[in-house]
Amino acid sequence: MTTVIIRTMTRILTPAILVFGSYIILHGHLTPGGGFQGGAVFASGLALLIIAFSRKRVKEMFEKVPLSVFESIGALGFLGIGLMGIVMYTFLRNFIANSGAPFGMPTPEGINPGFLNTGGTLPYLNIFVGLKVLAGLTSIVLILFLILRREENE
Amino acid sequence: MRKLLGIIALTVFSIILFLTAVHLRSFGSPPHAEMDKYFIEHAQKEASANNVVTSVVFDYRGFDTLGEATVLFTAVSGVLMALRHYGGRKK
Amino acid sequence: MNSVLVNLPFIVVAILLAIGFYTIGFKRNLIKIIIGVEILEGAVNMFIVALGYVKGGYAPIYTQAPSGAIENMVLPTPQALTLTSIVIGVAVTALMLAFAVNIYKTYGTLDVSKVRRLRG
Amino acid sequence: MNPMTLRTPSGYWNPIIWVIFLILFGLVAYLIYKAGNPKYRRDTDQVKPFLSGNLETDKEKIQVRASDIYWGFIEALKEYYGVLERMHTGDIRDYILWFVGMAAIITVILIGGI
Amino acid sequence: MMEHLPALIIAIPLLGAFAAPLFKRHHKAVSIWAILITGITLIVSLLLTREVLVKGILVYVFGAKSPTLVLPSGYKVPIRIMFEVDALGAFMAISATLMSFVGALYSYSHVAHESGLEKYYSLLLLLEVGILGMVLTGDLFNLFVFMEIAGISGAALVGFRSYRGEASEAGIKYLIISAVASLMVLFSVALLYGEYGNLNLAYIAKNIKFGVVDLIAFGLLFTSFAMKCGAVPMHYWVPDAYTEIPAGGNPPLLVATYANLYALFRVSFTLFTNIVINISRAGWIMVILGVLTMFIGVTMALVQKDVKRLMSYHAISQTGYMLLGVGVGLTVLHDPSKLMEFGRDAIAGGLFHVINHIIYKSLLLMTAGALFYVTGTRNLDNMGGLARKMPITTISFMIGAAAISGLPPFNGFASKLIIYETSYMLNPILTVFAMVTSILTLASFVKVFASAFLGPPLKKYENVKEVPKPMLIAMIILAALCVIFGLFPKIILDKLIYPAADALINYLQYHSWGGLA
Repeated sequence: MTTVIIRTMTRILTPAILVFGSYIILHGHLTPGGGFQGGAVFASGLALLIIAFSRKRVKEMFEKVPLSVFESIGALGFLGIGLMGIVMYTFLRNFIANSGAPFGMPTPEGINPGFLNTGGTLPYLNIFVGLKVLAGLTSIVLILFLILRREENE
Repeated sequence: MRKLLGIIALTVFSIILFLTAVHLRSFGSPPHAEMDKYFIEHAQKEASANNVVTSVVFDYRGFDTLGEATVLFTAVSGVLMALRHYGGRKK
Repeated sequence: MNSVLVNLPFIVVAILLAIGFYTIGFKRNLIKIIIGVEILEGAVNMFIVALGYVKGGYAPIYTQAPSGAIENMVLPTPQALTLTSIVIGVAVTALMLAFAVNIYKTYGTLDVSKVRRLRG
Repeated sequence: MNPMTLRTPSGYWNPIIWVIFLILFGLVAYLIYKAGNPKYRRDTDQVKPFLSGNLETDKEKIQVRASDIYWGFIEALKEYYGVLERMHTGDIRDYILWFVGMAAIITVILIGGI
Repeated sequence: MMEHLPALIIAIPLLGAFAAPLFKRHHKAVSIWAILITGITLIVSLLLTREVLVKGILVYVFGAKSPTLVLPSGYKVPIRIMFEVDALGAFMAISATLMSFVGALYSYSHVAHESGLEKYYSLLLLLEVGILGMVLTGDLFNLFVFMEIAGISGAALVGFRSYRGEASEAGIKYLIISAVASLMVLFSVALLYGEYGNLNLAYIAKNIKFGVVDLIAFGLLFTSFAMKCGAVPMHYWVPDAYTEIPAGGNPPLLVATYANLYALFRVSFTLFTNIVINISRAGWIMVILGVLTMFIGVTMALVQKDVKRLMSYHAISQTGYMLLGVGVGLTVLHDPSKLMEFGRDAIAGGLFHVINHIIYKSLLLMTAGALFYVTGTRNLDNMGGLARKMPITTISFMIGAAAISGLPPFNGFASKLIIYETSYMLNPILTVFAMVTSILTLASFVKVFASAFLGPPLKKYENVKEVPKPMLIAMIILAALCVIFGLFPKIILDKLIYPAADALINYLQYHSWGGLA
């Protein structure tokens, strides 16, 4: 069982961590970071949430969240974008770049402030990988936590 | 006995690693960088991404990244399977 | 001697690899052996990143980069490879720890000189 | 016939010839079987072993266990198997140390030390 | 669509693996899903093999404008990851997909009563993905990634029965072994990248110069792959892993072991083939490792009581035959007259033994799994008189035992014959060892047969029945393959094996991406 200080700080910090993680995921093609790093940050926020509260609270918090389904969706989305490339070019072709579709604007050559609406398939893959990584790491942390806390309770 | 043999093997192996480090090309001046030059020059045009590393990870070597995501998926499945008998949400 | 000084990062990598193999080979606790594998992974990742370094190079990112960056960027490929191998290392560690939990449950110990029902 | 014949430096293998020989030896075996004793009947007293009046012990007791087979062979090679036993400690650290040693040896040989 | 086959053969099992956890509790559904996916993959691999055998080396560049665009316009170096499928890779792909299909079919009944099956089948498919990537890729770092996939999924499968401590022990042993081996592979790949600034196998093989660093990288790669394919004295993980994995996972795990053997051959023959002196040295190392592996493996097998452990030691000793055959070819690789005299046949014999061994050893391990399924024990001392109860299992066991002992007309005979005669031409001592190993193999399988199937029927097994249909079908498929391969070895050799051996021998074709550049 954890102290009230930890729980209060968790309530304050967790939203900030989650927002920062999603920022890293979304700007992966412009700034350092990407799907894996952002997903890890996001998962660390959820891990903070997990370790701060009691086993019962965590169980009812994550009872509704189908983490394995999220993970499968992330992986299948990555694979699906790869397979879409087969239609015209090859597997995992960046077919959205410079095509005008969402995230499909061309990037100006050389040093530039960075525009979000570029990157072709990269932002999509970042989002899918981020979803997958946060679901996977969170489920690992969750099951280890549930085991250890059950030890303490018994 | 076992410890002695292990120490000997480890020593020889470490000497070999040291040899490798000494005989390797000097640090900070890669002799052949054609592939990386290509990435740095063409990333903005082909992948339309400012972050060259991300364009390498997801476009030029995207297949490795698929494999990497697969490894993570594998590990999560393995962990959940190995610990399934302790219940938690898996019951 | 000069090559030793120039290649100091590679020497460090070699020493780290030796330490990792020593940890795996001579420690009795299973967790310490897992830590040894982690040391090996860290050494190899350091090696790959060190291979990509160019003297006075900048990060290969164009977003608001300093003006001199374009003609002197560090190699991007080693960073991508390191990213991949770091995630793989995390995956391997998670699975090894899960097995360690199982072994502690059934054997009641983590001493690898006792965790050997399978032999001969 | 030819596409099926596997030629080796000192011989050849052909399934057709093998089948012919199989049939031939099957015939011979059948003839030997027919020449057997015709008065033999299953499940009668004549198949019971005669242990000079004692009755037969339970079959499970006299079954040859797996660990008893080749006892003599293993006894003869006791030193060799002692070495092998000492090699096969089911200890993960030894697995890695063997790998390190073999890596050292093979690399030295390849560089040309030996 | 045909030119996309190399991508599809990876994408289809990946799809199956990622979708498998979505079948939450429907165990039958996920089993049927896995069987379906593996069947489709088998068909795709057959198509791929036909393409390769007709058209020669098949190159697939991931993310390029067209699948065969190896070099971007005006550039000398390959940029993207590529698959380079030659006859050898296609041959390994066939064995991988076939064995995954058989394993999924067998698992349908064998693990039906266990929990967590959606994870089990997803890991089975991921193991298949790892093997296929390892044997098809033409990029060194990609080889490392797929090696990790195969290792992690294999270790997780080994630890499947997590309520048994031994399973977790074997799992963590296999996981640490494969983690260390693949880390050393990554280290060597990084050495090569530092020297030549590229990761493409063919490109590095063309430009390699052989300083000390390259030879050290060769040594590390050689040793890591030798450990992962279970060569003595780095074989200790093999019995643990093969014994504890559910028998349905045994065939893919076996092929995963030989995927590492394939990587060993690929590295020695294609990547480092230009070292004229040291390559024969490497060949001799391979031959000596092979002889050691054969002999120590079989002598250890002779004293085992656990039936699956005994068969695992036989898997080690049979790996020795492959190392011996291909090593004989490697020693004379740069000597054209000897190569034409016996080197090519030796390589063909070794590769033919790979697929033969995969088939009959999977069959034998499956029969051992069937014994475990009906008796609940793996200890041979507690078995006996099961031949009358399970006739089909008995017959398939007899076929497998005859095949592994090299009796005609089963498939072990043909490959062992070729290996004997070719190794005799290099050095007669090798042949003596090989024959003694074969005799001891027969002896120890006679022991298994006598103690498990023959003997008086035991009371505690009065009401055991034959195993369920899917397991029988899986075993019958493999037994039929044993007989077919054994009756018509020449046809298999000409259609499948000699092209693979030639793919190893004329490496220049591989270096030029099949004439694309």
